[in-house]
Amino acid sequence: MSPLAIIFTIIGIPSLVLLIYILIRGSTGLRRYILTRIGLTLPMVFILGSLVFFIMHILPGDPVSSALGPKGTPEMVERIRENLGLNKPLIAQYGDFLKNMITLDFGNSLVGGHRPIIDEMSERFPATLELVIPASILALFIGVIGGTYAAARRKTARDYSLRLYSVIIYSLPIFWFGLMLQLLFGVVLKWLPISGRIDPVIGTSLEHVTNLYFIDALISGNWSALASVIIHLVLPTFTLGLILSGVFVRMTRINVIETLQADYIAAARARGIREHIVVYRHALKNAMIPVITLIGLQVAILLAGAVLTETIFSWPGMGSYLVLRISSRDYTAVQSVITMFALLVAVISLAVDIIYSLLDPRVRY
Amino acid sequence: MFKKSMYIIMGSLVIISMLLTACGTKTAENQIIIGVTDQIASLDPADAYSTHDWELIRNTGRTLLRWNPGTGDLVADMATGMPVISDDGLTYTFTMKDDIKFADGLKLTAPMFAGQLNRLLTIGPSCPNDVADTLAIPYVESITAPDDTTIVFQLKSAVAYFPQLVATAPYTPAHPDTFLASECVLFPTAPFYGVGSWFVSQFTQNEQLVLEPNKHYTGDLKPQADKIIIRYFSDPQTMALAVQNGEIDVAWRFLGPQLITELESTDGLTVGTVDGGAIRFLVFNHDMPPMDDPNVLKAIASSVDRDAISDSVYSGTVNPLYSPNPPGFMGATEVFDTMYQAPNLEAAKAFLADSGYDETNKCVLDLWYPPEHYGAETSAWMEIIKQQLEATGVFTVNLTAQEWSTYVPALTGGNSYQGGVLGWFFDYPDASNYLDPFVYNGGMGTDVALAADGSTFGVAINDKAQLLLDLLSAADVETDMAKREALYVQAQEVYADLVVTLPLFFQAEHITYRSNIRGSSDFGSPETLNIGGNVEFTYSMLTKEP
Amino acid sequence: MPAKPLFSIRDLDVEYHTRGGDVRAVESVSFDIRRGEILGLVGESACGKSTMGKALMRLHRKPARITNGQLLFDGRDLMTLTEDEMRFVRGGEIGMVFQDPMTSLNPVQKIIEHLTETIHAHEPNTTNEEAHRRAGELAEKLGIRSERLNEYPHQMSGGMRQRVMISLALALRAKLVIADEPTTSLDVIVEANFLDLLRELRHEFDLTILLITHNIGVVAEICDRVAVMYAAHLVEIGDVRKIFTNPKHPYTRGLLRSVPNIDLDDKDLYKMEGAPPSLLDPPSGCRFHPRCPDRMKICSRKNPVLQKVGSDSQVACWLYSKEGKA
Amino acid sequence: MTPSKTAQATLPENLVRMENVTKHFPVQSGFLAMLLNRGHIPAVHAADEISFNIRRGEVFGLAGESGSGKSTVGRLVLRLHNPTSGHVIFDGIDLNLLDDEEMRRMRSRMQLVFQDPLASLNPRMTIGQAILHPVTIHMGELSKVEQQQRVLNILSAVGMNPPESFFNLFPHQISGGQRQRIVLARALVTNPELIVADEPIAMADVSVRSLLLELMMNLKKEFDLTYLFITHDLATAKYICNRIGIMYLGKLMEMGDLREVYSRPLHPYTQALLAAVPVPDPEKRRTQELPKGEIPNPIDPPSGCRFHPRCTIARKICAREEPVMRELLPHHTVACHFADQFK
Repeated sequence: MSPLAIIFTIIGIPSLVLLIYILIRGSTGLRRYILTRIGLTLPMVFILGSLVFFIMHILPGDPVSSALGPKGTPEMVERIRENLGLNKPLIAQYGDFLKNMITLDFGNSLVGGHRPIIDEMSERFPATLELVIPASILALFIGVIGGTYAAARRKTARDYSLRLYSVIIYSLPIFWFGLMLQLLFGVVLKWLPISGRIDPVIGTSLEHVTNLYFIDALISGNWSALASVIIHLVLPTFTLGLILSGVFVRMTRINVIETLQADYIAAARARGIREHIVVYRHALKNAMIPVITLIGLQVAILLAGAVLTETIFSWPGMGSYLVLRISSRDYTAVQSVITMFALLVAVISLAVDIIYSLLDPRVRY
Repeated sequence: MFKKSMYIIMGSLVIISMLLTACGTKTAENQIIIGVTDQIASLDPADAYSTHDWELIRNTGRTLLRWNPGTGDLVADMATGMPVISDDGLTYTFTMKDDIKFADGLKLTAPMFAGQLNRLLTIGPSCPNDVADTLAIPYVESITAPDDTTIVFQLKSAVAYFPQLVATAPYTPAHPDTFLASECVLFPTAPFYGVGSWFVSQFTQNEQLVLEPNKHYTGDLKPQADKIIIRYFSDPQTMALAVQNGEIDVAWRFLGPQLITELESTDGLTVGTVDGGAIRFLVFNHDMPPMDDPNVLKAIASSVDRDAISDSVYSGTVNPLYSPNPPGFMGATEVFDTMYQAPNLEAAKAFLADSGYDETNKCVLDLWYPPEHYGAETSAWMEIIKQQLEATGVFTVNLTAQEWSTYVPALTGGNSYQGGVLGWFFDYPDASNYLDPFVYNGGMGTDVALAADGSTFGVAINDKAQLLLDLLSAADVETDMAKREALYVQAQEVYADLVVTLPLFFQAEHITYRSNIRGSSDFGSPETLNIGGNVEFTYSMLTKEP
Repeated sequence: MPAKPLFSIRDLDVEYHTRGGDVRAVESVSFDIRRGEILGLVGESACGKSTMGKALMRLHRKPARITNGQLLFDGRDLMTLTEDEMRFVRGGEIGMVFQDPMTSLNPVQKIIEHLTETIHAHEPNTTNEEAHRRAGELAEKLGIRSERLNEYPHQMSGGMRQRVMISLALALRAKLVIADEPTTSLDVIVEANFLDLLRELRHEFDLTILLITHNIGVVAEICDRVAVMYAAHLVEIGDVRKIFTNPKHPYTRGLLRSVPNIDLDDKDLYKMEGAPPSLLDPPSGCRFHPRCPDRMKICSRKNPVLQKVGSDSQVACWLYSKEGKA
Repeated sequence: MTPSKTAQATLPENLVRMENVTKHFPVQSGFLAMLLNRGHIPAVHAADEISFNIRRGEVFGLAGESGSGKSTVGRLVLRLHNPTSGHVIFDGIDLNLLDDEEMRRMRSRMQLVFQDPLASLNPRMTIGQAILHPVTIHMGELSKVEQQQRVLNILSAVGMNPPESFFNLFPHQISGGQRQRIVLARALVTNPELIVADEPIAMADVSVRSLLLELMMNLKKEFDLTYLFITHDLATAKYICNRIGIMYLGKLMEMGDLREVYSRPLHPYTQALLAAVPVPDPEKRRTQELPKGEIPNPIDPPSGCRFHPRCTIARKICAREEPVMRELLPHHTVACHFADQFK
């Protein structure tokens, strides 16, 4: 089984079970809504994939001659184009592309080693997951706690400093911020490594099963590898997570403040409920409902941030892959990555909607 | 309550990361980590055609002849000595040593080798990177092995530099169990074995590749380290930081001039400079106005001030180039300098005046360049060239930046451009590799000799071009080195007169390493870890002091 | 001599700090809430009645603050309590019912959770079962079926929600319930039902109620005494029957005559000229004097204080003072 | 008389005729919802088979609890909603037959006044601009100066004197009562014949309310207006309406002369509504039992008579059969099976 398949099994089976549970237990409206959403996701991914296909092919430039460079003779270029099926009419190529999409076979890369995209994804997708998940958790952690704290102490020095933090951190260029962290913690203090997912030497002892190194180290009981994986995660996670946390602090703060002005908060106070329960239970829970939707919308920002973070930290994920392959006009690779991203966004927004409906009893679909 | 838990969480995070740091930085002593920003495109000798892929193939394999580390002298490796060449120059016969073994113990015989080399000829053209069409098929008719130690190359035409070709990576024996006869195997599953000093024991694409010593290796480039780990970076900046904080021992290609200057002043790091063969030049489409006018080209050649580019853009880390052949190659003379003495604006104006151009009737040039492919500095020095040309008062220059993927097809595919920027790096260190590709059969868009059916080198556009074709093709087959050199001296003069291309500068390669890394004193250039002018990096030379 | 009042408010001042300047939303207000009564507090919008309702429980939030006054509740001055002691008074001794039952309940909390949470907040040692049992009993008394306790606020109708609000105020047997416009968002029939419920509860729980409203009809329907506010001042207070038959203050008089009446014999509405003043820049002297049909010279110069007229009424008007007549 | 697109030669007696007008709002809309529900789209029954006339020059009241559909009916009269079925005939013209351009011209003859004056005024437009806006749309033939003059005239007509001093103020700079006058002025400036007033004074304070009511009556005389007055407050309706219709859950329950309906309510629902209105007299406290419960969900209204689940006199037939509107007393119609006992 390929690492990609394993990961999808690890994530997919529990979510599928959960989904089935929700489908069985949920109201008819919710059930219908979820099914509709799933039904709509497929055409959405299809339309997006087609868009990317045509945009990539309309853009000037050619993967073959750009890979061969000036050494490629026209005959060579022509022959390779033929091998890759690039000399077919666009509509026939589109047909191939659709066939590939339906069979979930992403095809082969058009440049370099012409590897199957599925292999490239097997290496790159887990890397991106391993970066994006802890970064989101960190951002959420800082965002929710910081935002609530600031809202509860509105117009105090602490509130102003947290707001300042969120504005500054959000406006920092991610590559500059990452570089500063690398310089400070890597080069000057020498506390943390600044590149890669694992120490090269320890990495030789790690068996790759899922390509999620954290999981791989855990299941094989390779503790030194686990330590190395965690330590390598620190800087990229903090770079991406802190940058994202700025938005989350702002969003949480604004929503908690708004909620704190709601009548039921005054009513809760009038019943003698403790202030921290009022803030953290009543206000926060209600404030999180819109925040969660907004977080769902941040997935795109998260992925964009991941692209830059991966480049800075030489993190071999989907983001740096995408950048690399767009410039070499590797149509199939770009289509596949975008399709993957689209699926990811669709799945996350579906998840957010489901969570939303579970959190807010008023939501009726 | 909140504050307390926050402090506890923060505190424990710091402690955990300290602990992890402590146990994370244990590195075994004699393992050397080399960082690169390259990517592997193919590891099949019958297919691979990029510098980094070749470097790996050459470290894990051997060729009949090889260049000595540090100097680049051609010496015998798998062969017992230099080849026996037939009088017509068409048959090269090598005798192989009989102790050549793959790292898994398999013995390499001449028939096995010939079989794998024939694989290059047969399946090579259908492989994606297709090295065969450039370095084998145009030259080699057949490869045979009459006995277990003899290997015979029958050539299509006499080629004086064939020994150089035999030393390139495509002529490396590939393991018959790994590299099957019927298909190219670009990414074999590790471990896989060659006959060289090292074998690939682990390989994670885009992340790292691990080399371990070949126990059966009997050559004189014996591995000194226990392990070589090649680490792949997506960003040169990160690689520079990684060598600074010791995550990697060696930072190899490419760091770029700015980072190099930064690292040169860092304690504990040594930056070695190799006068490598990567050159940058302007190419012109000689078949398209106004570049079909020799006076215009000569005026350009008279206007460009190479020192200005080197000083202001590269702070002196590149060297001005005045010949099509970089210094050190056969027949290299600073012919552009003697001929045009640029910058010489008066001469440029005179050339243009001969063709009827003046301040009122300006000559308009469109020059293209790729903004990233040759480094982000390209746009800066193209701007300088524009200013220099326009300083004549007679040129008007339009610069267009075009992404590499659109730039290349436009440049090589017909009459859509006037002139632009190209870079070149030799496949084999011979003068012919710097001259022939720009002249023969369209010459990468220079169109001094138009490709035509039935002609070997193309049809020259004028008499001078014909003369150049004749000189180069004579030099290709001339085995008398003194005569060959004379032909190249003459050819370069015609080349400069035609301004086939305009050489600008050649780029040095830099290798940055931590001070406990050493090259070998038995070979040349230990200060660059025995990387010589041919930019061959032999990992066996490396040692690491505790 | 009547029994000691449950809640004595003395010289209460509440200020807002706004961009336009400081606004006194409540100025020198003193009155008593007697044990067991329903006291109606009426006034038009922005007269300060809701601000005062919140201030009585010290529930006002920034930028409002109490600048002066005593809040003598059952023998203690609430102004002297710490915030934590105050927390036990809120909900424990004084309950509050807000105007809009839709927004006054936490939308993501079940009804039962509202009730048990309130019980636990005041009696942390109560077991969960005990809290649930008490919540169930209370709800039943208020006409909320126990299975509905597991619903969320949005699943209930406006009238039901208002019952839930009352049950929350009564969860700990508060002595005083401050109800701020409790029926404004309800339809007439539901409103009438709710008033019936209040009447019943008052006897069953021995309640004292401060009913803040702008609906004169509701006051007439249910209150024992009525207090009238105009532009941050208390202008008249007294027995509801006496005031409705014989209003003393010209404002009260006008207000009562402008109330639409369903009785077909009542043909025309009284039209009071002008509009209530802005509290940012209130008129000098008696704040009602620009609209008053009976104004005298003194009215624009000096503010009348509340003084006793008759046996059980107080009014702030120069018409009833020697100084004014002089 | 068949409705026609052109006005009759003689003015019809009824300015507005509602003929069996029904409006259902689909709860979910769109193609997908239709597929999922197999063509059965659940709908809010906002107005069902509503028929009434508004006579020229009268004030017709429409009263009921929230959710009774009275506001929807008001918007149907103006064709701000298109009816699901039935006809709305304004001045003899069936509004359904008008195209967009004809309807746009018709709009100047009928205006809507909302409940919340602050929400219906653009906070970034001065009062002058707000009133001028409909003039420029519907009275383009007037010169700029004439348009300006018209705005000033109407401002003084609604009692905003001197009008020039208010022209350049913004809505937040004036009081709530004044804002409601501005909303009236804006409605009147195009010289309409019909004003649909949807709870026009519900937000106003008691002391301001009577002034606004008086103003509305004066304007009616001055401008020869007809009002459709929508309210939940039966006490206020008394002072202004000539006739009244009582709505419950999308249905008209009772209709007739106001004094007739108030003094002799025939429908148990009307009786309950009238009894529930608090009387501002402590001596006349209510003693009567009132129906329990609240207005049900309009998506799935009760069968038969919609009021039957709350009705004190309901019998079996009420759940089965829907009563029709019948004229039990002269000019007094009611939809109840058992209304005869209250005659």
